[in-house]
Amino acid sequence: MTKYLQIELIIERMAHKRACRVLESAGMTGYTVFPAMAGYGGSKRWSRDTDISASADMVSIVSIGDEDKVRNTMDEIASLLGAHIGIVTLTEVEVMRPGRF
Amino acid sequence: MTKYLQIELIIERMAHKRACRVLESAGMTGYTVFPAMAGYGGSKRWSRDTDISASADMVSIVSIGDEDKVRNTMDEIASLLGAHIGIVTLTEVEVMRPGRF
Amino acid sequence: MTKYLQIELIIERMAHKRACRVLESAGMTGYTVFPAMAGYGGSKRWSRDTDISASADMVSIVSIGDEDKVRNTMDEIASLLGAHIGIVTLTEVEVMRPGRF
Amino acid sequence: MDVAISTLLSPIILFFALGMFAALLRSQMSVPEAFAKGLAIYLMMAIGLKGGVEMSKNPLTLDIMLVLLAGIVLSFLIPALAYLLLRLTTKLDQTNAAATAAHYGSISIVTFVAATEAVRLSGLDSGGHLVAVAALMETPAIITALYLASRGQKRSEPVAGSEQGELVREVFLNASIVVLVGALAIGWIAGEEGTASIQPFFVGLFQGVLCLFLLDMGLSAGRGLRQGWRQLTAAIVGFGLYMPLISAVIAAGTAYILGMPPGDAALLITLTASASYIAVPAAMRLALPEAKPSIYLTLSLGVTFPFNVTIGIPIYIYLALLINGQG
Amino acid sequence: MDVAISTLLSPIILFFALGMFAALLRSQMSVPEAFAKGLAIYLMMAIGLKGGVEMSKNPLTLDIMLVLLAGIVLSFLIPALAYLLLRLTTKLDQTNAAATAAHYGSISIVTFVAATEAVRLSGLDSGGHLVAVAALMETPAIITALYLASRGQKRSEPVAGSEQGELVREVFLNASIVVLVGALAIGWIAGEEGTASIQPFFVGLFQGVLCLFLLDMGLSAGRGLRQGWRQLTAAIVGFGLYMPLISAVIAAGTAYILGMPPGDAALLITLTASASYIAVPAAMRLALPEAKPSIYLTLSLGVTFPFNVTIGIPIYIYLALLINGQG
Amino acid sequence: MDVAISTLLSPIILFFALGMFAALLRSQMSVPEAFAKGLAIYLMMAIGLKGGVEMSKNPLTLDIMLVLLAGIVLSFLIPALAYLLLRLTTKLDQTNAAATAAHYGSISIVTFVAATEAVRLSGLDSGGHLVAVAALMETPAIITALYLASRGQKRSEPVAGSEQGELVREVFLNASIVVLVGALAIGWIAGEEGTASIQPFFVGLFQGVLCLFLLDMGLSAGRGLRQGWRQLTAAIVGFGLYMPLISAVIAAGTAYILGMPPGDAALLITLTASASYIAVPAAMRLALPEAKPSIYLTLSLGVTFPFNVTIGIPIYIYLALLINGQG
Ligand SMILES: Nc1ncnc2c1ncn2[C@@H]1O[C@H](COP(=O)(O)O)[C@@H](O)[C@H]1O
Ligand SMILES: Nc1ncnc2c1ncn2[C@@H]1O[C@H](COP(=O)(O)O)[C@@H](O)[C@H]1O
Ligand SMILES: Nc1ncnc2c1ncn2[C@@H]1O[C@H](COP(=O)(O)O)[C@@H](O)[C@H]1O
Ligand code: NA
Ligand code: NA
Ligand code: NA
Repeated sequence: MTKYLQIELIIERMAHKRACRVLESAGMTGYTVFPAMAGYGGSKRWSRDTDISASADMVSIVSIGDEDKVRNTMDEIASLLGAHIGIVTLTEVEVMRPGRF
Repeated sequence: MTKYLQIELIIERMAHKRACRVLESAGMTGYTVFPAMAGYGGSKRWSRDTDISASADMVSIVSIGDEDKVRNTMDEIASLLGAHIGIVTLTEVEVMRPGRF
Repeated sequence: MTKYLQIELIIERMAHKRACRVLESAGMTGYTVFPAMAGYGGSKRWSRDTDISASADMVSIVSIGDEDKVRNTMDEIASLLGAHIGIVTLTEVEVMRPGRF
Repeated sequence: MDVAISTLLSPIILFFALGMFAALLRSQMSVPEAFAKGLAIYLMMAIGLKGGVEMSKNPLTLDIMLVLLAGIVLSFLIPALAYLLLRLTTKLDQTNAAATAAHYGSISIVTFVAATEAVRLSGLDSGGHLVAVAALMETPAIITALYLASRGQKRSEPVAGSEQGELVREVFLNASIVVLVGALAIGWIAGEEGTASIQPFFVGLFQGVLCLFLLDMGLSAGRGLRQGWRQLTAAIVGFGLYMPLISAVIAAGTAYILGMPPGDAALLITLTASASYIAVPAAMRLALPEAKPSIYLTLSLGVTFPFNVTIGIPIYIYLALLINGQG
Repeated sequence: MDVAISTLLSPIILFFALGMFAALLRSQMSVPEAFAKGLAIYLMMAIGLKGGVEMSKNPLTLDIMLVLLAGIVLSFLIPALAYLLLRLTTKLDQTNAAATAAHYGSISIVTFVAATEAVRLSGLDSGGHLVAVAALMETPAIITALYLASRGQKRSEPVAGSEQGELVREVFLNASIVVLVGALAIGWIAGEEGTASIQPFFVGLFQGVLCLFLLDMGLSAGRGLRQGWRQLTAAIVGFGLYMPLISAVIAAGTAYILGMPPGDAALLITLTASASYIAVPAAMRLALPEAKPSIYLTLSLGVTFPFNVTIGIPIYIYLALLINGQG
Repeated sequence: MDVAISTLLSPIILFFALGMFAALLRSQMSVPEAFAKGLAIYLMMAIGLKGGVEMSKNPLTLDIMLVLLAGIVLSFLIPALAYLLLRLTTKLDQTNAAATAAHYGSISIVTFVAATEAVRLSGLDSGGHLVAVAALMETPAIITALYLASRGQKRSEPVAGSEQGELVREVFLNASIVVLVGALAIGWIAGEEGTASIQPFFVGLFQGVLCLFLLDMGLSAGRGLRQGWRQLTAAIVGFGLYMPLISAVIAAGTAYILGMPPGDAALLITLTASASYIAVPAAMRLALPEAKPSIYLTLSLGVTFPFNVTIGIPIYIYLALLINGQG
C-alpha cells in the first residue's frame, strides 16, 4: 500500500513563494498556505500585531503527497532552508481519494 | 487502548458550513476552523489577496475524536467531497484528557 | 533514534500567552501560533465574525521538539488546561535538521 | 467624445488603471482584504442612502414601478441569451455556461457607481430609484441560471451537509442586497433633514473612497487576468467583450419604450451590461460547485469589468442620449 | 416623547436595527473584524479629543471632581447589587453570577456615544468630563466581581503560565482606557486651536462612522442572540432588562444629589445603566476562565445593549430632565 | 525653538507618544494590521496626489531635475558611509552591517509626512517634487548594500525556489513606490480641477488620519524596542542616533549647493536622515536572509524613527533655515 506523507513547512512569509515554487517544481500536486500570528524561536518572539514591516511573519505550508514524491522534494527544501529560517516536519497520514495526489 | 484520530479537511470557505454540519451530525464533539491564505492544486494558484470575491478561499477544519467516531463520519464526508474540491487526511494522535472526546 | 513529537494546543486566544510561557519555561525551543476563525465544542459554535469581544476566539499553538522535552511540558500544560478550555494532541513527526530542536 | 475623455482621465479611472498596471507588472502590493471589504460596505451604504433620500423627495409613480419591473425582467432574461451564445460560440459545458451566464444577468455595483459619477460629470441627472433597480437585478439571473444548469439532468441528491434555505439566504441576503436595500430604506425614512449630520461622511468622501477602492479593483482584475488567462479561449474572451454590448442594446430598447430620461437610461443600460464578480461567484460555489471559478470569475472581473469601466460607460451614456434624441 | 421618536428614527439607530434584522434572518453579511476594530479606535479617539478640548475651556472644579468620584463609586457598588439579584432570581452559580455582575457595573462606550448624540438632538449640553467618567467607570466593577467570585473559596494556585501583573495590565491598559484617556489628555493639551486641523476627520465624520459601526454592532448583537439565546433562562433575560433600569434610578439619585445639569445627568445615568461587552469579557477570560461567555456576553450584547440603545436612552434622558424639574 | 515646541505638542506627535507609552507599559492594545495598512495606502495616495497637483502648476525646471538627481546620489552614497561607521564602531558582521546600512540610505515615508506637517506649521512652503524625490530615494540604497554584502564573498548559488526578477520586483514595485509614483502621476494629469471632487477625502482628512496612523506607529516602535532592545549594544544604539545627524549635515550641504529654498531643503534633509522600516526590511528578507531583522528593524523603527519624529525634524528645519541664512 502506498504511504502518504504530509509536509509542513513553517517559514518566513517573505520567502513562502520560494517554498511554493520548490514544491511545484518537485511535482507535488497541491499545497495550502496558512498565516501564523505569532511565534518564538532562537529566544526571540514575534507577533504580527507588533511588526509593521511584517518581515518576521511566518506561514505554514501544508502539502500532502505519496512518500516517493515527498522524499523527492526534500533536497530542494533543504537548500531553501539553508538560506532561510524555518522548520520542516513530515507526518504519516491516511488520505481519502488517493488517486488525487 | 482507544486510538484517536485527527481529521483535517481542506475545503472551500464557501462550503465549510456544510462540512461543519456533517461533522456535527456524525457526532464529533468539536472542531476548529482555520483560514488559509493561498494555495495550489489542479495547476491553479489562488491567493486571498487577489480574489475580491473570496470564492477560491480555502479553510482547514480540524476535528479530533476516537477512531470509531471518526471512521463514522467518513461516508458523509466522501459525499460532501464528491461535490466540492478539497482533501481529507487522517492522522493518528495522542490526546490528553481523553474523556472529553 | 530520537523520536520527535509535535504538540498542538487549541486554546482560547486570551489565554495563549499563558500557554506560550508554559512552553518556553519548559524548555521548548520554539513554537508558532495560528489564528482560528470558527469552531464548535460543548454544543456551542463560535465564529470570529460574530463576536465583537473576540472572547471566544481560539488559536492553535504548534511546537515541535524531541520526545523528552515534549513529555516534560505535559504536566504544566495539564495544569493550564485545568483552568482553560482547549485541547492538546501529540503527533509523531519526522524532522529535518534535528540539531535545531 | 468629451465625456469619454473626461471619464477616462478622471482620477477614479486612473487609479483603476494604476492598479491593473501594477498587477500586470507583478507588483506584490495589495490593499488588505478587510480594508477593501470595509470600503465596499461604505460605498453601498452611501449610494443606498443617496438613492433613498432622493426617492423620499418624490412620490413613487407608476413610471418608477415599471422601471423596477423592467430591471427584474432583464435580469431574468439576459442569462438565457448569454447561455445560448456561450453554448453556440464556446466549448463550455452546460454547468459552466449556466454559471457564467448568471454573472452577466446579474450586476456589478462598482460599475454602477462609476457610471453614476460619469453621468454626473456629463451634466445629466439620475433618479434615486436606480439604486433599487440595482438591488433588484442582483438575483433573478441566478434563478434562471440554476434552471438552465439543471435542465435535462436527473435530479441529484442534495450535497451532504447542505441545509434547506442555505442558498436562498446566500442569494437574497448577501451583503450588497442587505446594505443597499437597508440604506435605501433608511435614506427614505430619514429624508434629507434626518441624514444631514451624516452627509460629510457619506457624500463628502464618496469620490475619494471610490479612488482607493478602484485601485484595489484594478489590482484584483489585473491579478485575476494574469493568473487565469490561460483558462480562457479567444471565444470566451470575445463573449466577455460583446455580451455587455448586446445587453446594452437590449436595455437601451427597454429604456426607449419606457421613455426614461437620459441619466436614468444610462444607468439602466450600465446595470444590464455589467457582470457580477462578488455576489454571483459566491452563490455559484454553493449551488454549482462543479463550475470553474477560474473561467467565470476571470472573465467577469478580468475582462468585462475593465472593459465596462473604461470603454463601456461612455458608450452606454451615448446610447442613453441617442434614445432621447440627443446623441 | 419627541426625543424618543427622533432617537428611534435617527439613521444611527436605524442602521443598528438593520444589522440586528439581517443577523436574525441569518444573513451571512459581516463587517470585517479588522475594519470594525479600526472604526472603534477612531470613535474612541474622537470622543476623547472632544471631551479633552471641552475640558480645556473650563477649570477643573470641585463639582467635576465629585462627578468623577461618583462614577467610580457607582462602578464599585453596582456589581454587588447585580450579584445579589442574580443569585436571588436566577440559578447562576457564584462564578457566573460574579462575572455577569462585572459587566453591569462597567460601561459600554458605544451606548455612551449613542446617548451623546441623543442628548445633542434633544438640545441639551453635556460636559467633556463625562468622557473621563466613562473611562474611570470601566474597571472598578471588575475588582468587585473578582472579590465576589473568590469569597468563601479557598485560595487556588495561579494558573500555569500566568504572570504577575498580566490581569492588571489587561484591565487598566486595555484599548479603550488607553485611547480614551490618551485622547482626552491630548485634547486637553492641544486645545481648540491645536486640534483645528484634525477636526474634519474627528468631528465631521463622527456621526457617519457611527452609522457604519452600529450596523456592525447590530449584526453582532443579533448573531450573539441567535446563537446564544438557548443558554439564557427567562429569569436571566429579565435581569438584562430590569437591571439597567435599577442602575439608572440609582444614578439618577446620585445626579440629583450632585445637582448635575440634565445633559450631564443623562450621560451619567446611561453609563451606569449600560453593560460592557468588550473590555470585561476579555478580562473575565483571564480572571475567571470557568465562567461562561455564552451567558454573560449574550446577555450584555444581545439583550441589554439593544434595549439601552433603543428604549433605554430616551428613558434616561427623561429621568435626567425629571431630576432637574423639567420632566 | 517655537517650531520645536509646536511640533512636539501637535496632536500628531502626542498620539505617537501615547502609542509608545502604551507599548512600553505593555498594554495589549493594537490597531489591526489590515486597518493600519489601509491607512498607510491612503496616506501615500494623498501625498502623491498633492505633490502631483503642485507639480502640474509649474514646469519641470532644471533645478527640480537636479534635486531629483541629488536624492538618488545621496541614497546611493549614504549606505557606504553607514557601513563604514558600523564596521568601525560596532561588532556587526559584513552582512548585518550591509543590511542595516541599506535602511539608513533609504527613507521613511511617515517621517517625511510628519516633516511636511512641521514645515507647514513653521510657515514655510515646499514643492511637490519632493514627493518624487522620496520615491526615488527608496531603492538605490538597497543596491549599494547588496554590493557591500557580496564584496569579497565567493558568488553563492541562488536559493532554491528563487526566481529571476523576484527581488527586482519586490524592490522597484513595492507598495509605496507604486502608490507614490502612481498618485503623483495622476495628480499631475488630473490637475487641481480634476482632483477637486476628491479633495475632501485626500486633503481634508489627512491630518486626522495621520494621528491615527502615528498612534499605531508608536505602538509598533514601542513594542519593537521592548522586544528587541536586548539585541542592541550601546554602540549600535548610538549609531541609530548619530547617523541621522550625519546624513542631515550631508544633505544640508547638498541643499546649500543646489540653492534650495528652506521648505524644500528641510524635506530633503529629513528624507536623507530618515531610515526605512517597511520596504527595506522586506527586501532584506529576500536578498540577505541571514541578516537579523531583530537588529536592523529594532534600530530603525525603535530608535531612529522616534528620534527623527520628535527631536530630529525641528533640527532639520533649523538646518534648512541656517543654510538659507535664516537660522
Ligand atoms: N520548535 C518549533 N516549533 C514550532 N515553530 C517553531 C519552532 N522553532 C521555530 N519555530 C518558528 O520559526 C520561527 C523562527 O525560528 P528561529 O529560526 O528559531 O528564530 C519562530 O518565530 C517560530 O514561529
Ligand atoms: N496535495 C495537496 N496538499 C495540500 N493542499 C492541497 C493539495 N491539493 C489541493 N490542495 C488545496 O486544495 C485547493 C484546491 O485544489 P484542486 O481541487 O486540486 O484545485 C488548492 O488550491 C489547495 O489549497
Ligand atoms: N474535538 C475537537 N476537535 C477540534 N477542536 C475542538 C474539539 N473540541 C473543542 N474544540 C475547539 O475548542 C473550542 C472549545 O471547546 P469546548 O471547550 O468543548 O466548548 C471549540 O469551539 C473548538 O474550537
Ligand atoms: Na448584467
Ligand atoms: Na454599568
Ligand atoms: Na535615509
